[in-house]
Amino acid sequence: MQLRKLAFAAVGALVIGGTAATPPASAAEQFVPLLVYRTGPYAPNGIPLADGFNDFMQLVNERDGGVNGVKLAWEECETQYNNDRGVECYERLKAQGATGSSVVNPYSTGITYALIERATADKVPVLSMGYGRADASDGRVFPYVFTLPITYWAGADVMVQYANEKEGGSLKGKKIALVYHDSAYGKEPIATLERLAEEEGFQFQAFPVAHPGLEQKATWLQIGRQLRPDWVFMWGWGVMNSTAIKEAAAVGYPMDRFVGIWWSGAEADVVPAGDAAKGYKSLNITGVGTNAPIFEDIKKLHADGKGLADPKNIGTVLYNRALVNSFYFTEALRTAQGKFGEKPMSGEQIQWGFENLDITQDKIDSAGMTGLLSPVKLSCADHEGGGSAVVQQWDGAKWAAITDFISPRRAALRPAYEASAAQYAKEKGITPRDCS
Amino acid sequence: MEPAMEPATAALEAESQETPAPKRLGETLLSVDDISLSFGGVNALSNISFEIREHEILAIIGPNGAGKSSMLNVINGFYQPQKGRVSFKGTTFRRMRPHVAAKMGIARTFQNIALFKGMSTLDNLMTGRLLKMKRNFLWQALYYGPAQKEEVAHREAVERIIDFLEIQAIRKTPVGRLPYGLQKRVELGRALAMEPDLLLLDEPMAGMNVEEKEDMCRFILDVNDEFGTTIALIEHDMGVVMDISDRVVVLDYGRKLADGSPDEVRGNPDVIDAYLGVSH
Amino acid sequence: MLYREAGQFKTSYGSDQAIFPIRQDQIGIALLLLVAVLGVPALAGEYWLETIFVPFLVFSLAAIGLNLLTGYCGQLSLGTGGFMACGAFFAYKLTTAFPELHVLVVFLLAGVGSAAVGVFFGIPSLRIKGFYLAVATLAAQFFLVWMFNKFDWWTNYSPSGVISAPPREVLPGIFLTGTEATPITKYLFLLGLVAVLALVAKNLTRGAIGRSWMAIRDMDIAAEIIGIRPLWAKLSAFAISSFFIGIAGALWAFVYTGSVEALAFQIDRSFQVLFMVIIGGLGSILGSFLGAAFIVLLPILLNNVPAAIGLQMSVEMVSHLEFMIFGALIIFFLIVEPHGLARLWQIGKEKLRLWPFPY
Amino acid sequence: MNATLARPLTLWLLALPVIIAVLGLALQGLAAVNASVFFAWSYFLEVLFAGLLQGVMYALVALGFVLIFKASGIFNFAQGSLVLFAALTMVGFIEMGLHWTLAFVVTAGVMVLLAVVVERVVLRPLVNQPHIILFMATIGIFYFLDGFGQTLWGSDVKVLDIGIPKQPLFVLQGVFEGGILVNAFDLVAALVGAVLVIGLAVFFHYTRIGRALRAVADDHQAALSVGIPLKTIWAIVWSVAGIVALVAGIMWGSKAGVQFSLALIALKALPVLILGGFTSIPGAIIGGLIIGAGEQVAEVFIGPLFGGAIQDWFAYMLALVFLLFRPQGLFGEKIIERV
Repeated sequence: MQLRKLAFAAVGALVIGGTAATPPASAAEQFVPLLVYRTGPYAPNGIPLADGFNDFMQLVNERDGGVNGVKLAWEECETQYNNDRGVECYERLKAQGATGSSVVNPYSTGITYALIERATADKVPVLSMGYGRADASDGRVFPYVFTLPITYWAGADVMVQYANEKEGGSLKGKKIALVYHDSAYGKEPIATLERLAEEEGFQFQAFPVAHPGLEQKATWLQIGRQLRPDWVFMWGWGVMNSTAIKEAAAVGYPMDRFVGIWWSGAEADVVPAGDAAKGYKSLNITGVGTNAPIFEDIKKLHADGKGLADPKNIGTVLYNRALVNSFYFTEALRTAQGKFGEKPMSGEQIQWGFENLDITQDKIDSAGMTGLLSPVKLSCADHEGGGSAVVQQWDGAKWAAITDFISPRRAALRPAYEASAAQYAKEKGITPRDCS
Repeated sequence: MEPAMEPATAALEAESQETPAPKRLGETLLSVDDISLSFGGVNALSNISFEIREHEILAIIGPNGAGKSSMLNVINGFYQPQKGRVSFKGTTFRRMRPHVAAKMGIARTFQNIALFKGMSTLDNLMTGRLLKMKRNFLWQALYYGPAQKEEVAHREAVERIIDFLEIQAIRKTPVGRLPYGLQKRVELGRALAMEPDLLLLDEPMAGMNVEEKEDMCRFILDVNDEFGTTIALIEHDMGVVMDISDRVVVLDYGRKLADGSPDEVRGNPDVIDAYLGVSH
Repeated sequence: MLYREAGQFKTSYGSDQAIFPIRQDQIGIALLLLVAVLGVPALAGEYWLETIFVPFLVFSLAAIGLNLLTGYCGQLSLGTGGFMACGAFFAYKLTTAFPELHVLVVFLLAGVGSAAVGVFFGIPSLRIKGFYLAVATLAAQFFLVWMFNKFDWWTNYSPSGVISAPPREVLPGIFLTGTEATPITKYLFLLGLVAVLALVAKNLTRGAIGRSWMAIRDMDIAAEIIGIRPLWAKLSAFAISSFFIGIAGALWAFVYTGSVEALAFQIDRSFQVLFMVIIGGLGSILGSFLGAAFIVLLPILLNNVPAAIGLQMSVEMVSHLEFMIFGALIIFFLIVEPHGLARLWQIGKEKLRLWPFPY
Repeated sequence: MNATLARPLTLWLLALPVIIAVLGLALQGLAAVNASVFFAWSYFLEVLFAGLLQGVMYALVALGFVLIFKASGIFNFAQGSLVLFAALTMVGFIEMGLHWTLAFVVTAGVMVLLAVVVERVVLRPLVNQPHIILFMATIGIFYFLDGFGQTLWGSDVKVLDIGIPKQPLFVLQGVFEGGILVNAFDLVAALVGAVLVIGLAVFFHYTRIGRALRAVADDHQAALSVGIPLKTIWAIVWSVAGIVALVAGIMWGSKAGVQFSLALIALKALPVLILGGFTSIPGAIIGGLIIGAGEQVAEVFIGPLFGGAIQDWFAYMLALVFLLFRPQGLFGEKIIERV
């Protein structure tokens, strides 16, 4: 009986407690919702990402006093990489702050898909940096989605360029295998790679790996013992990456011919594989290491006890990616403020800021981010901005870039974006904007 | 009123008349012919034949493990005999299936009560009417018009059984919470709700005290009397068996020892041997 | 003293068999519906409508579906996610192939399609029982998700395998899906649909079909002997359950998230719905609602409460706590009341009936 | 092992080469008519062998399920999180500077402690409840342990290396050109699995505790009434299952890294369980071998016909087909229904 009463009381308390709302952020601040995943299967990737966001925004507030005097405010919301949780987080945070959510970085292809319509309706820009829909680069159909600096399709192109160069300028007669996470994300590069296989004369075969990717023995037996391709590309995520590297080593596949996408190239993807991962390569959309001048400021921030990140994450691949991501946002904010005045911007104004974003090498250098990113310039029609990617290699202890930033051949990609976006527009009954 | 409900109504009308109806022993209702059943080499039944006539009360007796329950299980199709046939209402079956038996009018109760424990008494009795409910699920989904009418009509029939068995007070109680004796009564009620032509009762009085046994005897006799239902029952209490049955079949080690009126069976030396444990 | 049934006599079996035989309950449910139709849209903000009421209603429907199968018919299923995926993808194919079809018809047809799939995967239940059956339904779960993920036809050859609900009107000019759909439209549409379907479920469970399911659940052998055909009872439970779950899947994809890929209906989804049924109460329609509310609200509460009472906690900690509290609550409920929230509710009502007298 | 098991086992052993040959020939035929399928005998054997070894890894997880089911009739949904929790704890101790052997012992102690707590807090209040209720309680344990483990040790991916060799080996080089590839790690895992199964089988059949365990499995109340201490037995069985989970956690953790996803491998153990039967320890191994080999062969040779990634559902379908013929699993106890 006592227990039953307790149960009632517990339920009651929860219900009452839940109705209380969180206090709103102060009026002069620019609010940024942070959809993070610090727990769940993808936490090893989510933690450094979230840390990077926190540190950069803290740095902007502490060092510069905000962006043009407008301080940044943010709140984390745990999605566990779960689509419906992501939607809930987005809805919960979108009305916060003086002007509501000014940008949303979902960090999950699935959540990005789920938010495109909502955010477009709410006029909140979605910045899907190196993930999400590639065809959203067509700003005429997707006014509120930004894919800078580079999409998966472009990533596939960069990989092929890299392999081409290593093979001495021709891939004719070579074999390339793709190991991909059997999901929306993993399927993105297939069409591009099939097109390139035809154009450049290499043989292409794709191997799906079922979620979560702990099982790859069969896949790698096929690759390593039967097909024996010249190159293996990988679109992996989470535990699938380290498992793939181990299984590749188990069938004796050479690591320096194994190239992952930028989501298969963080520390968490190679460390669990141990020595087997030595020599493994991946693309990256940002620079690696802590050489850029901004890290001096970050170290100082931490020395002052104001750092928010776990110090061991500083300079890791995903931490740096989050720095660049936040930098894109603050620059877009600055651009918007240039037109609309130095106050917190609404989502609609930030969208204008993104479409007119022009990050030149000078701006990168003066922000102390030299080497971390390549210049991008967006427009109403082009939401990808002409970014590029580097190839990096794991030496057993750290990642090191082994190429300069390589630009994808967008002349061929752009029509593919437009065709796909046009199909989407037709299905959704959207009339594309006129950007001319 | 649907034709299917006539016997019950007739019986209920008969209730009001004080004069006891004469025993209406009739044609052979069910006959089992040369039944043999074995489980992995153990013979449960060998070459058993007997018949049950309309309106009679037949008792099947015998020591533990004699094959009595197996016999009932063969009759209503739960066990498939290796040899032999079962004929019911003139139709002969090589293999009887439980739901076919139910449809043809055979109902039964079990030695270890087989009620639906999660459901109320009323619902348990209503399950006995399932075969008689004809509305398809679309009507049921609406619970309106014909479906509701049908539901209420069957509820009335079930209420009559509830009155008959004097279990009005436990109508809405989940049967899992009822005492043993009442559960036995509800199980009998569920079998009656099917308005069977043949009722198989497996130890209906096991584990009951004298008072409960008396009640149960009264119900069995009333059912036989008023509804005219043919009854085959298994019972250990010899006093009860001799009192209420018209005929007795004795089984031992899967064989039939005797078949006849209570008095005949009582005097049969084989039966006495079996019960007193004299070696064969 | 308010909750008393003394003096309310039933004069017919029909009124005794009503869903809410006690007058106070009738008034209560009428008030609840009134609040749901008028009060909630007026008072609740967009956030509450979009992220709490909408998923709550969708999940309630899925939980009712699973409850019919598991709670009423006793067939443990872990294939809920797969059947939801059926509904979502069937609805997508239907509405893109026949854009003029009304969206409600699309959902119902998607439910019928899911029911057919459910019957197919229910066939093993004729031979397999209990946990063996639960594991066998996982075959359906994995196969269905794989199929929708693998074959482009289901997604109209979208390169990524994601389907996105095209804009559809529920009444002329009022959009249910797409960018122009308002939370209130979504909510009211769901409320109406779920209320009607819940009534259908309730009717089925108190009628002949429901009793044959419960008979199979409680003792399948005895059920067979009173003339219930296990084949028919089990397959009808699979069909109707999958019908409900399929519609819930279609609503999930169309009304709640708006776009969905097959992986959204992974095994986790199956477990999520199963937990709703367990926590809410097996064999109770009301329990399905309570369970869905509990599971939808708990994480949101756990995320908000510490902040509201001024407790600083990292999202990481909150999320770990959520797991622990969730696990502990399941165990707690099972120990205190294995029949779930619905039973607690009933006990509460019985208490109220006697109040203020202890006996 | 007793006679009832010996007979099917010998039958299986005799039938095995025939099954393998028939399967190989069938796939060869498939390869001949369909260009997307590649077949060579050495490759087939390689895949088969890899599958069998993978199957042992599944069996390691399945064993934990079998133990608890056998002794208490509970389908322990939390077994996967026990694996994760054990591995996390062990890595945690290693990171504190303990040698791995010492860490193993300490972690085993933690698992025993956990078993005692589970018995005291969860199982004891639920004695004599229907199995479905106990099953749901283990779901609660699953969630709790997931959260608790991560709170204690963090969500980062961790490396567990206790020095098991991992290099590829090539065997039978005389028979096939290039030999057949086998991974040293998988061989070690197979060895560990075999030792564990033999040890547990001996424990169950020849010790007093083992007999008591089997009595409890049959009927809680009957066992209590003949004086078997139910509480102790449950604590023991959960401890043993915890230690089995620890072994599985070490093997899987060194293979895939210690992280959240480890809890998901429980899903791979389920088809193994249905195939082998919930109550048979040798069944878990045989089931593991069949599922492991079956799904690898299917993925490699049949998968290309459908675009691949079929192994997840194939394992379940395989188990389902078996179930239709033997509803109690290959080695499960036959269910006799009585009225």
